[in-house]
Amino acid sequence: MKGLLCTQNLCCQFGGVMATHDVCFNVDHNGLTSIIGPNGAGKTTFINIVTGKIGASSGKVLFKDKDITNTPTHELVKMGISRTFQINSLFENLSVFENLRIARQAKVGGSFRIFSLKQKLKPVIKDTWAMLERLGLEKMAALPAKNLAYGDQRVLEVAIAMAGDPKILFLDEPTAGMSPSETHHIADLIKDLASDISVVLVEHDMDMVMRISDRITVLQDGCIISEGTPQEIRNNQQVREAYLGKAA
Amino acid sequence: MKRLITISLSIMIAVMFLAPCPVCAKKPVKIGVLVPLTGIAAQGGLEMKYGIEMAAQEKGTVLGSPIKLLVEDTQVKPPIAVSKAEKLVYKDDCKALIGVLSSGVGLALAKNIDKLNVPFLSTHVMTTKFYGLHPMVFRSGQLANDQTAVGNVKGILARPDLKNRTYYVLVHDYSWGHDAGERFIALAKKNGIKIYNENYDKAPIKTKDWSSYISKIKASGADGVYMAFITNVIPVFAKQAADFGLQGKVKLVSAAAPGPLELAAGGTACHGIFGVSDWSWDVNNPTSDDWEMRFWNTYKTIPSDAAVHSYVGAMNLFNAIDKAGSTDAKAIAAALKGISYDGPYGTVRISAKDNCMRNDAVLTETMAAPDNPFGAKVYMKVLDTFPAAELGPPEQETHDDTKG
Amino acid sequence: MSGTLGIIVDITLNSLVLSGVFLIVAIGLNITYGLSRIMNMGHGALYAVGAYVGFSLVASGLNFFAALLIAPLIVGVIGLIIERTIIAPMRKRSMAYTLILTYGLMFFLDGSIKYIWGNKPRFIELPGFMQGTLPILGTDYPVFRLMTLLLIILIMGALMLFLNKTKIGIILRASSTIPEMVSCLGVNMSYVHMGAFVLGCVMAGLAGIIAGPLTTIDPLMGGEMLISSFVVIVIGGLGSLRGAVIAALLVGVVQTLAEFFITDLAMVIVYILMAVILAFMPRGLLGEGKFE
Amino acid sequence: MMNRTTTIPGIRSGFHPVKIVFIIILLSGLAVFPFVSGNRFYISLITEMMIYGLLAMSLDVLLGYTGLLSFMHNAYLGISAYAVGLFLIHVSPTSFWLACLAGIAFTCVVALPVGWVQVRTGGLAFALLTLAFGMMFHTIVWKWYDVTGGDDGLMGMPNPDISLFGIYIGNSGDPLVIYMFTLIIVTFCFFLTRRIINSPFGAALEAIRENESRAAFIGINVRKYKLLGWMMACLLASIAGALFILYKGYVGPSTMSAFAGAGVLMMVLLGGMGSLWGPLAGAVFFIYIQDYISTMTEHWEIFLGLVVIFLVLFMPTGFAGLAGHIRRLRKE
Amino acid sequence: MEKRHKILEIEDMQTYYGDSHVIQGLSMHVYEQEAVSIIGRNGAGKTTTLRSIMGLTPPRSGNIYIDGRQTTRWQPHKISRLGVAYVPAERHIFPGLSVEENLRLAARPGSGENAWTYEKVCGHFPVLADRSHQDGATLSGGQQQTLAIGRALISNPRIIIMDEPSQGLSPILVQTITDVVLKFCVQSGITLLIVEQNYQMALKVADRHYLMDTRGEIVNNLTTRQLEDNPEIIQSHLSV
Repeated sequence: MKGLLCTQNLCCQFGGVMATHDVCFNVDHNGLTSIIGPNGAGKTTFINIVTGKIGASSGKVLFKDKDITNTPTHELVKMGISRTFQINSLFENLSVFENLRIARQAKVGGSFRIFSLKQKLKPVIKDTWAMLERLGLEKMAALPAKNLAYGDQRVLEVAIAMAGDPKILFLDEPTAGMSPSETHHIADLIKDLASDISVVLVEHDMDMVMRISDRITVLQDGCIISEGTPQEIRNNQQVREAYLGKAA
Repeated sequence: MKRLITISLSIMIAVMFLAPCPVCAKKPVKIGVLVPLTGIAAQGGLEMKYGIEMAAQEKGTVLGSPIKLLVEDTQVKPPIAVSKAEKLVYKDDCKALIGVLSSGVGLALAKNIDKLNVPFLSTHVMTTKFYGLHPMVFRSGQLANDQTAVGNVKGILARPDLKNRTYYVLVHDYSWGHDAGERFIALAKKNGIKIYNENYDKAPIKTKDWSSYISKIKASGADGVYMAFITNVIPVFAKQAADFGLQGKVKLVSAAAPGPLELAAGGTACHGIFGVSDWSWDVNNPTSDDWEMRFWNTYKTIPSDAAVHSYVGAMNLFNAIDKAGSTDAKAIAAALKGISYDGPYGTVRISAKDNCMRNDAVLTETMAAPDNPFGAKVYMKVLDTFPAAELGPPEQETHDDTKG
Repeated sequence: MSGTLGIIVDITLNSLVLSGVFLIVAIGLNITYGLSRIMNMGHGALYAVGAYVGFSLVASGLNFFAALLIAPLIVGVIGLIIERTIIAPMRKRSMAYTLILTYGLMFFLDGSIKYIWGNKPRFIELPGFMQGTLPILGTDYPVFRLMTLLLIILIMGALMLFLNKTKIGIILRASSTIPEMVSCLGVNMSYVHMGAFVLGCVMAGLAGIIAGPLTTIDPLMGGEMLISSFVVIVIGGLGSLRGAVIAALLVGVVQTLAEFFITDLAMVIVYILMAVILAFMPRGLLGEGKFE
Repeated sequence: MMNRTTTIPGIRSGFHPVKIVFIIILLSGLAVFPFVSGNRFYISLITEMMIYGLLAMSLDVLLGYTGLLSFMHNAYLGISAYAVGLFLIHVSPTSFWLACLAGIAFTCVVALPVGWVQVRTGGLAFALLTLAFGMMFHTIVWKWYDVTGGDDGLMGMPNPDISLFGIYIGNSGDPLVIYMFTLIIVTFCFFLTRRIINSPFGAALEAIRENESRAAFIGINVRKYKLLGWMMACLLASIAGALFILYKGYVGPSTMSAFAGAGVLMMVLLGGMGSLWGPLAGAVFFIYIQDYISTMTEHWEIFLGLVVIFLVLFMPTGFAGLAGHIRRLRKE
Repeated sequence: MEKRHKILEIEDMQTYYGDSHVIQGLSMHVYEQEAVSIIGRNGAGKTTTLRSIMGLTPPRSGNIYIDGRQTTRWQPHKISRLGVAYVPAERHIFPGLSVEENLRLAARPGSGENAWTYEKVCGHFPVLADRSHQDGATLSGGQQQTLAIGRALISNPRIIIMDEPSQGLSPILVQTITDVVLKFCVQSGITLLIVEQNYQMALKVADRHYLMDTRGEIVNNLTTRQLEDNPEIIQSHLSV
């Protein structure tokens, strides 16, 4: 049975190097799938292909059984495929509120209203407030995004992706550079998200991955070398070698 | 951002208050001088400025008041010239405008002259559109395109070494160049002078490297070139033609008189360029010789025709103000009609019918200069003199034709 | 006067000379851009300064070939002063600052040229043996234009040797690709940036004194050359040296042919060429930043 | 809570009271100025400042709100001015509003395909393409002697009467009428632009300026919005163009030159990007300084150059907001 | 352990990428002629540590001493001139430059008979001599790594800092590189600081190991012997 999103023999080449090699990947309608692997395994490249940031050399991406390979990003987002970035990618000089509001507006519509005021898009405003409250960012709503503490910026990074009501959400190292307590906070948030939608997580913090993932996919040198539950992965010899280095 | 606005606003306000507003004992009569001091024609503009300044100094006063010249740079750009004219008239209260080198600037000013409501006398614009263009627009200066064409054709016919040649016509791509080229071609054909390319070549004003055009001339087999270039380009072209070995083989006839400094810069490559002009320092009469020395003593630069006809034009304007008895625009305009001045190149009369001047002209050829006080190495030797009546055009009442 | 062969030879040599001058100016601009990401709007004005300094040196009785060496060095010193005083402090800020800064520099240099040398055109007097024409293949071609062509080839050869064979050249090439790694090898990048700017200025000065006798020297020569060299480097790919060579040849040939055959629209054709190339290859013919 | 749904933190829905007072004083001051002063030089200088202010504002919509750099935005002012002038000369010398409409429409028709090509490329290439197309338009205007009058410029434009809903307002040849007309139009355009900037559409443009790749990842069609931003900027420039030819009665190719384009860019940068006030103030400052310096000396270029260098080195606050744009340019 | 000269010492270093607090207080030291590794999972901040030492990402606070000198906010070229050579994980072979040029660019005269010269590097790495005229960027991964190490050696450094030399290499190549590193660096008296994820390689090369957890936190400092004796430490820090 096919899931929400799956890839078929997805390949991507950069100047002779196979960054992604015959990847067949499958995710369900909800739950949390983690992708792990050593440096340079092609995790980010894989997300970039699926979310339309870079083109695939060959293979297919199917979303709800529809071929979406090499579709422009903005259309993928409209279908319900969102992502966050390893390095914060916010609208830095806009307020926290505006960051979320514009993301919500892009989803709900009304961007072509040229002569009305953006304050008049009532449903958008309402949703934005609701989301701020849910994330505990409401006190900082008026601050420019760049003035937030780093941990809050990471939360906002996730929130912007969430504002588009995604069916599937790709998170690229959401805890990078966070303090342990902040990491906990965001881990809970992610776990919470995964109960409604499908979340794909790329992460280095193994404790967190093992604790919250439903399934784990391990990439090495652009290939999937293993898939399974956290327990299965923990006990997989091939995975251990990938992480610890093969006997030289 | 806020700091910038604050600072710039305070600078502006300071500047506005500091802007000079001197209270003079005797109110001078202010004349606006519009000449290009930057851009391609800057040298010509400077010489025009000298001529006008010299006239103002020698004239001293009009209507018993000192003359005050306010000089503005047109940058040879019509919109800027119009802004500067507005400033001169509205802000500085100039009673008349004088100068202007290019036809484009002249026509743009003429278009705005109703609004400005002052007489405007051009000392350099050559376009034939100026004939009877506007009751308050005058020309007293360089020969117009039709007059130049007549003079040059007469000159070619009068000289056996020029007469039986085929002419390649090459002009600068702007309105004066087109006008000069067309007028020459029409007249030359009527007089049996052979033209190689009736669809004359139009070279961009920016052209620095003339090799393509020179190769074209070489390929065409023409043995004469009729060129209509902004004056400081004449030696450039002549030099490059000489580099390609054309000097002497292909005779150059120019629609505009080259300036003496430009000729000096070009050196021997600039020998052998023919063309009509109002004047050259080779003109030998006491008035001319005297003027040359006065000019030389003041500015220490070789007297040029741009300076002399600007001088004469300015004299005509100053005399007209005296004659008018007031600085009223209409009165000065009325006084300019039909006025004349006896200067270095004879009588220069502004036609009462079409507002443009009539005067004698000389046909010149550039060659190595004899000993002279100015240290010039190349000069324009006077070959022939054509009386004003021969150059035309016939004077006729032209209707105000601003739409042309 | 000259036959078809003569015309072809004429056109070929004309376009090569024109391309050569474009090339020297554009390469200078590209060296600066490729190594330090500074688009010097004052480059054209420095080209004019080179020509004027050359003129003054020759007019004061100096041998033309000595002037050919000294004038670019003087422009280089001017470039060094400019770099140390106004460019270096701006290097950490965004590119727009240097764009506007050098735009101001252009006005300042152009104004200074007029202040020092005046408005009248100037010509560089050539030594006697370079004057006159040489008959080749059915046409007479000016000797010094041929020598200019030779000179340009020599300069490009020297530049190639400098970039490929000397340690400084290798450092410059490496700096255009991974500057961070170059600094990790013990090279002070601020000197590399300075050197790139000065080298660009020297090239501008060199082009100035080469183009001086070809055409004429006037205060406007800089601005016009700046636009032409922008066209060249944009077509070739910003910062790409090989791209500049190809683009300079292309623009020179197209402009010469257009001037010869369809005089009126020569410049329009060059701009259309640029627009079309950029529409299909937005990064220029060879792509941006190929410093080789 | 109910109140919250209509407020956006950091963005006021209206003007601050101090600002309202300031705007009213400024506008009424400008409105009564010609009747108080009567100095026609300042009337026409302020008219020019307002027209270039509008042009600078239109460039700022592009640069400050969409993050796209145009070296020759003045080309679109020129195209519109020529179109209005040609319409008045050849089609109907009296239809004032129709002529303005024709100018604006024609400019948009030209700008659309150009914009389409330009937005396909990235930041710096976009900027360089504006230069290429701008120079092309400039050269065409210069060359197309029969239609445009070449370097002489477009001459002999009739001055139509301006009337609105059958009420006669004045003749466009009268500087005072044009001053007032310009004041009204520029004020109107300012508030309209402000409104658009604060609309959902403006918010989308702002998002693209702030972070183009993220904007795509929240579902904004970046190319489409860039093109729309471009068209909006060209539309405003075309309004400035119509005002320009009515005020000057004349337009020439130098209006469309690269150097004039750099001047407009400088106005925006001087004033500061991303604020609609900035470019207006920048235009006022730039035109005044240019006028003042060129009056003082024939070597005005040296001083202009020094002023620019000085501003960039020691007073760069006017350039705030540009950093983000250039950061993106560099990334590409 | 005898009292030895600390050629590199780091005290409570805090490094940020923008607002991202990557290294949250790191202290460590390397003695002269010692080979030390930093072992940790990816994302721990190992690369950032090296970049901070090299001056590429200067720390916001804390101190770095190289050979007794405070180099905390020095520019990279000055640090390099103290005798620090950097081999980044990406190798950063200059494209467009031949292998020979890549080497010559970095060459700095050394003293003594052990000094590295172009000829000596080529002698030790014949593959570089074979391909001396080839564009460095077209080499295979292993050859590039060899070239990057050769480029570090030819500058005759006192200390080489090396970022994941095994990354992207096949086991056999890892073996070769390990031998090369072992033989030519450690034995010739060059101090080595190596960052690795492949702990087996690190064990072969280095005498002493810092175990790094997330955010640059050093959780353990052990000798090779200690590590070999306690494999569970490795498991708990490196394994999944």
